[in-house]
Amino acid sequence: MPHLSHAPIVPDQVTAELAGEADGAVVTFVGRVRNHHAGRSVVALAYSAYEAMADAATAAIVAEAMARWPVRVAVVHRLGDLAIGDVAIVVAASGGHRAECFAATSWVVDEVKRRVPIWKRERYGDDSEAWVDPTAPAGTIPVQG
Amino acid sequence: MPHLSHAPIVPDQVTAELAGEADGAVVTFVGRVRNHHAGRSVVALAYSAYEAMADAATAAIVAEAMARWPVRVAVVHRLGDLAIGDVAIVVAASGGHRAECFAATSWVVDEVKRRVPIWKRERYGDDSEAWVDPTAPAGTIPVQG
Amino acid sequence: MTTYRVLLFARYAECFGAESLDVQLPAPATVADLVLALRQLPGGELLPPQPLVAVNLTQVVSDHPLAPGDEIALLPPLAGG
Amino acid sequence: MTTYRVLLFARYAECFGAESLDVQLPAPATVADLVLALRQLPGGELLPPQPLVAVNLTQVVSDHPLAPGDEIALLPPLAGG
Repeated sequence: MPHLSHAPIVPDQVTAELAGEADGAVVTFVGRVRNHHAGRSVVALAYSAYEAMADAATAAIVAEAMARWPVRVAVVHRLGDLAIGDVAIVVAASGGHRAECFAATSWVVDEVKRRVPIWKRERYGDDSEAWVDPTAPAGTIPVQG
Repeated sequence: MPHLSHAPIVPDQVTAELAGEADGAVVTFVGRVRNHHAGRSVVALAYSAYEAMADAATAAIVAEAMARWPVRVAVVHRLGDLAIGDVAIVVAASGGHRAECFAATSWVVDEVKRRVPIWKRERYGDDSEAWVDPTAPAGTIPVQG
Repeated sequence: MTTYRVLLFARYAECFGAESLDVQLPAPATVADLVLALRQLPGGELLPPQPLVAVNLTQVVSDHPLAPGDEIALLPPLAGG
Repeated sequence: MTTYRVLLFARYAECFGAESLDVQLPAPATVADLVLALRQLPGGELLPPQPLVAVNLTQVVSDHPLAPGDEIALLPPLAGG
């Protein structure tokens, strides 16, 4: 399954392709578009990526997780225009024991945020837009652009 | 949503009813029927429950989790005859921050196993059957019944 | 004597060949008294000395007092999740 | 002089009004040399002193040496997940 999707993501489809008959546990993280961010009302957003690198970086994270824990891992990140409540990312780990699935899923989410070149442009209730910069100090006015 | 289901459980339906527009994170645990247990080949199983108490105990766990973390929690446990790969339980926590959702989901799964009166009868490759006793020492021959 | 109805599930229902049993005990009675009486019945020898017991949908300890009308249940080792 | 093509994304593409730029640098050049040159261009004043840079799909540090034909990309702060 490709790691980037321009179409809506269905979490159950991601996990259906992942879990084998020997696996008793699947832990899934779903990141959804919230209606607020840093105190502002969000009405929509768009994700864009450096797609070749985003796919390679995500594949590397998946491989590292599967080397570290006895699990299988799937990651799909949405790109394009999203509405409130839409699924932005699904990370799932399937395996024999739930503790390993929880650990792997949580770690992969952190690594995707840290390493995968994807950008988010939010649109706010007053029709302004801004690029989201998670490295900016809290309370910083978003970069208008 | 009731906590016990005699029909197949669709994880995405459980989370769809749970997540609000302010929630950015949903963590889901899905327990599935494995094709093996304690070294034996499993071909099917049946879950039964003391339904009134199972529902009340699960509701209590959900309420405790929601008091402890700022999340919403859903739990649905399957009852009746299940095949390999079928969903046995879904636990999901939805909230603003993923760390709390991971913590709540993991805790709820542990508590359900510890407190909810549900029983599992496995059928094996040789057509024998046994009640599963998680308190039995590893390697114990399952109780034939 | 007071009559208590005891709900049986899963393996314990199979031990006694019934989904419930009526047990008569002199008042006041505790969960421990009830378990002792059950273990004397045919099939009761298959029970552990301290099975899980729920009263009115809540797990209780063995010195829990029983009252007429309590919903009492004998619970085999839990295997949900 | 060697010509390096630099891919631009998201806010950095807006800063320069382009999705890629060609930059000429005397060889041997490092990522730091490239960033310095980019900051001299119109729009480059909006770049931070040490933006994230990827070479051949991998993030690199500022003293990473550049080679002709490298796929170089300037990455705004990551916001996926």
